Amino acid sequence: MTFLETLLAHSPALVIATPLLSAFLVPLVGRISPRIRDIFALVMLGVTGCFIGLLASDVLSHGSRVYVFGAKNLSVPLVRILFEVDSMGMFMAIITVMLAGIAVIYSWSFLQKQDGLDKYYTLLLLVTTSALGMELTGDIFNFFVFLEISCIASCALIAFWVEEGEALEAAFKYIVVSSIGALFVLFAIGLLYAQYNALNIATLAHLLQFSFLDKIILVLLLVSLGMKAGLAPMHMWIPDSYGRTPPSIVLLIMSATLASFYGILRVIFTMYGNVLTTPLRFSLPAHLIIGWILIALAIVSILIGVIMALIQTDLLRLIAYAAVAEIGYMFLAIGTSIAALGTTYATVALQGGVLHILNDAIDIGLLFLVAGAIYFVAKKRSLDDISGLARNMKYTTVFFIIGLLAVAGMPPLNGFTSKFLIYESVYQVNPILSIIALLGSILLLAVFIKVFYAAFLGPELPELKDVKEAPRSMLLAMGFLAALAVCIGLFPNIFLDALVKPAATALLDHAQYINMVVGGL
Amino acid sequence: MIEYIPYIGVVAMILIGLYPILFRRNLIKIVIGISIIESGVNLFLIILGYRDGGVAPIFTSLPPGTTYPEEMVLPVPQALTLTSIVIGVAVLALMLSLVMHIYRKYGTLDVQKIRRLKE
Amino acid sequence: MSEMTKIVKTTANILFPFTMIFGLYVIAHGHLTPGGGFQGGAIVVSGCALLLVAYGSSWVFDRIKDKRLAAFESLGAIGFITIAFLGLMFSAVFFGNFLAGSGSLFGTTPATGSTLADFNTGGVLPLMNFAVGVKVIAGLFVIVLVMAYASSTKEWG
Amino acid sequence: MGIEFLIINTLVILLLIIASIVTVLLRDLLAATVALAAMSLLLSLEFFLLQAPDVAIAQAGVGACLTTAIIIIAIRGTKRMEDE
Amino acid sequence: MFSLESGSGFWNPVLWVLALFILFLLFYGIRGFGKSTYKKGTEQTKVFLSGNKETSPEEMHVKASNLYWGFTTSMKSLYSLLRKMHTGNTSDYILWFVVVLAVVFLIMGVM
Amino acid sequence: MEKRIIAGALVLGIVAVFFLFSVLLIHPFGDPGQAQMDDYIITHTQNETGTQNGVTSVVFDYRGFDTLGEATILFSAVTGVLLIFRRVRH
Repeated sequence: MTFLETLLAHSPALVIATPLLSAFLVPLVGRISPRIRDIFALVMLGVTGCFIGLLASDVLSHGSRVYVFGAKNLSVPLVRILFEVDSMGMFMAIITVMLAGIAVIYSWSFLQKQDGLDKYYTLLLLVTTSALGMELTGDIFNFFVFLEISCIASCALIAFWVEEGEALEAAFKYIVVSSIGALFVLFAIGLLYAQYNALNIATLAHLLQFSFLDKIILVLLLVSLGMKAGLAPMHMWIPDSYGRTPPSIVLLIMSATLASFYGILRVIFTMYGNVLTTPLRFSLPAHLIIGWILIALAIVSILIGVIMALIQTDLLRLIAYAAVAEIGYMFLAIGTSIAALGTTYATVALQGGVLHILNDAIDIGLLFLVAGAIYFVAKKRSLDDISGLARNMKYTTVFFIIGLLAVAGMPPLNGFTSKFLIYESVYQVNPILSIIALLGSILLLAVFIKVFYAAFLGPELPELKDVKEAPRSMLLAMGFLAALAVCIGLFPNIFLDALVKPAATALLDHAQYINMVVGGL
Repeated sequence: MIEYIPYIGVVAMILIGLYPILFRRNLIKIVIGISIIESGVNLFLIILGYRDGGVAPIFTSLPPGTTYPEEMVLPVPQALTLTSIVIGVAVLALMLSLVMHIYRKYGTLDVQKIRRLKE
Repeated sequence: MSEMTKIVKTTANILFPFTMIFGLYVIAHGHLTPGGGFQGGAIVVSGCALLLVAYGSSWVFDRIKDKRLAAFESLGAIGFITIAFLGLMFSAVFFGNFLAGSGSLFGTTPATGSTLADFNTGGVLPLMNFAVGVKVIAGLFVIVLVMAYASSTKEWG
Repeated sequence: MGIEFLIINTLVILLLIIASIVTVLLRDLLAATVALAAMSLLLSLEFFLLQAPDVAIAQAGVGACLTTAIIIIAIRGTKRMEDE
Repeated sequence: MFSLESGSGFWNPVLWVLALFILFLLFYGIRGFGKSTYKKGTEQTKVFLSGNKETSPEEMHVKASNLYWGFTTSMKSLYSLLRKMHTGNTSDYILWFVVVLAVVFLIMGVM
Repeated sequence: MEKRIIAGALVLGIVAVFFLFSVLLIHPFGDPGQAQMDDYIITHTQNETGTQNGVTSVVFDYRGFDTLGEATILFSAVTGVLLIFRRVRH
């Protein structure tokens, strides 16, 4: 076996172990020199990205993989922890590591003169590790452990600006909300264990019956993870915590949020995949009810997100409400795809939803970075106090226009491609839904036009006369996301064929996921 | 019915823990409530693993004449509970240090007054 | 906190070594008797908390640097993950128990059934117990220490 | 299942519930913390009854000792009474 | 080639961008017919506010919270409801969680 | 305020009813039914891991990765507390 083959064989473990080990090493490296530590964090993330790329190319060409911790092969019964790597997990892992890398580059300038940066980089790597673990693991208790890591590490990061009382308040709210959600997840795991004496997701999926107890478990998992993903009306922690942290941290919390969303996808499509068509009362199939519950919550999310965003004056908080609306679009897509399970447009809706995960990460991330740049140069949070920034910040303005159009779903940028798929498929289920979705998009455009007008256009205020363009590393981070937004907008089919379609297929094909483990015994 | 009393105790503990979180106004009371829910869930996991008349899964203290695995309690829930206990203390420490800081900044522990972030 | 009386200090002085030894025993015998790295670590930290109560947090804070404790905690975590990597090197699986049954250090395989305790068993498990023990002692103690010091001084925040 | 075991078990769980109710209802936070420690010790006893000595040691060490210590430290850093 | 199929329609960004580019060229051409007497730095380029004096930037600045005034006032009832919902109280966040849990429990339990 | 308490009590009651129903459907206390995973661990812990303590063998060997996660949780909590209290002695 060559070195590369060995590396490939162990890459699922290395994807987790590399950022984890570097998180443990960062405090020691930081004693040498801060500059080396900054580069070390980026390099280790790059190495992780290489492992993910290696693994992704293998998974996409040769199919899903199972990695057992502590033994060479699977054994009956499954006592060990497995990683089950499929295209969907790889898709999420790529997004996570991309966001983390951009956050590191951005924070080089953004947090230059602050103290506590050793701990900041440690926690940054830990959040990345936890999101990667949630996305790759095949064991439900292991999922819970990584969920808790992401809760604790992101809570500590939210409190990064400790001298502001609001940051502490946001962190406290976040940890209360997420630890209660995690406790209910643990309760659901206990119920699963009591019934089936297994913790492996594939084994559980194989054994699941959809009895009354299974319904309770499904609701517990769905609502707890939904709260962690920011589904309305449990979204209120999102504006609080997103609005009060450095924007580079928002990218990381966003990757943890998206990982929770991925958990919901995993639970519904894989764990309950076998039993989704069970007829319930009035001979309605189960997937119809689950799907419509999700659609209802998604519509609430979209409307609350855009309507509340319209009256915000704090720029970061405003974008956070827009993020709630974007999460609503993702839930709308997967709700549609569950409600219409088995039809062709269900597949299209799922593809739209999966592509929207990537687009949401890019667009909202870009807007947060731009807002951070504005905060960096003007030192003001409120939109009322800033005006006419376009005169001095050319590049930032261009990036903001790209982010604005993308998040509002304007062609030809990336937001439109996924929203197009969502509108078209949702229309087949119920035209009213697609009208509401379009209305949400239009309101989002109105919201960001307001921001654009207030911050970039208008007269030049005297105290903002000598603002300068944001530093180079921040521009680099924003430019990367903006370029990606344009690329996906212009060539959506390349990304769709290479990444999104395999991911959607992997989600829908639960039989293959189960067979990888249960059939291999 | 008497076989289900431990489970009912678990549900009672979860609900008792939810009460201060929803209706009490002191932050430390909220933290204590989370700690009680945590204890309830831990108890639930251990109850799931108990086997009638079983002994602990430790071979050095095995009473002579026991047949295993039928007379040993299940080890996996105990391992899960160990993990869960450590998670509990980590979350608790972080929450309480936030509470101490919040008291410095806001001068109060009333959850109704700690809401500069709203709407 | 105000100075404690001599009785408290003497009691703490006497109790501290015993808790220490009991905790270390629980860590070392984790693979034989009830206990392990976490439990033993928690017991040791309880003893240290006793010291904190008796002598006041600033007394302890002057003698033990929190940075050094945090470095110890990092080292414990690195040790744990290194053992996992060693499993990858020697038995070609991450988290492989490469010492179990090898006959060398901790490599004796016990007879099945109710047997007497043989300390030399367990493969890498005693090493992992030790790493986790170091980690838990340093980690929990630094939490208690920093919080206690912060609650007794007024100069921060 | 032995009837004595069931009775003792039920009794401990009843005490556990009572201890948690007392914890929740007490207005003095220091007293509530002591009640929480008592609940933790009862929980540890219950774990021991359910043949989980490992978890019982961990719960006694972490739950009854460290958690109490941390909460008392936090109360000392803030204030003691819960007022309306 | 570069189009996105949705089953009931398609979307081709490259075609769309090409169309935009052609339109841009068209308008650029039309722009060329404009006045040739325009000169920089003369009276022509000064701000003209119907004969009123130009005010200072602070007075001219339309604050962001005043934008969409009409929309927010006409939807006042909706906004007061939503403001009441976002209390910022941690207990209420958990209350919403329990409410959603109970509602979804009821729906799934009845079904 | 009154309305909030009534609503809270109502939803707590609904959740309580569903929780009670669900736990009554689990196997009775003390009889886990079939337990292949745990039986396998109990029978094989001595010759596979060389450990006398079944729980330790699960914690560090069979589910060792969880323990790594747990150690990471403690690490991140310590880092978080130090980050929050970073101004204590500066």
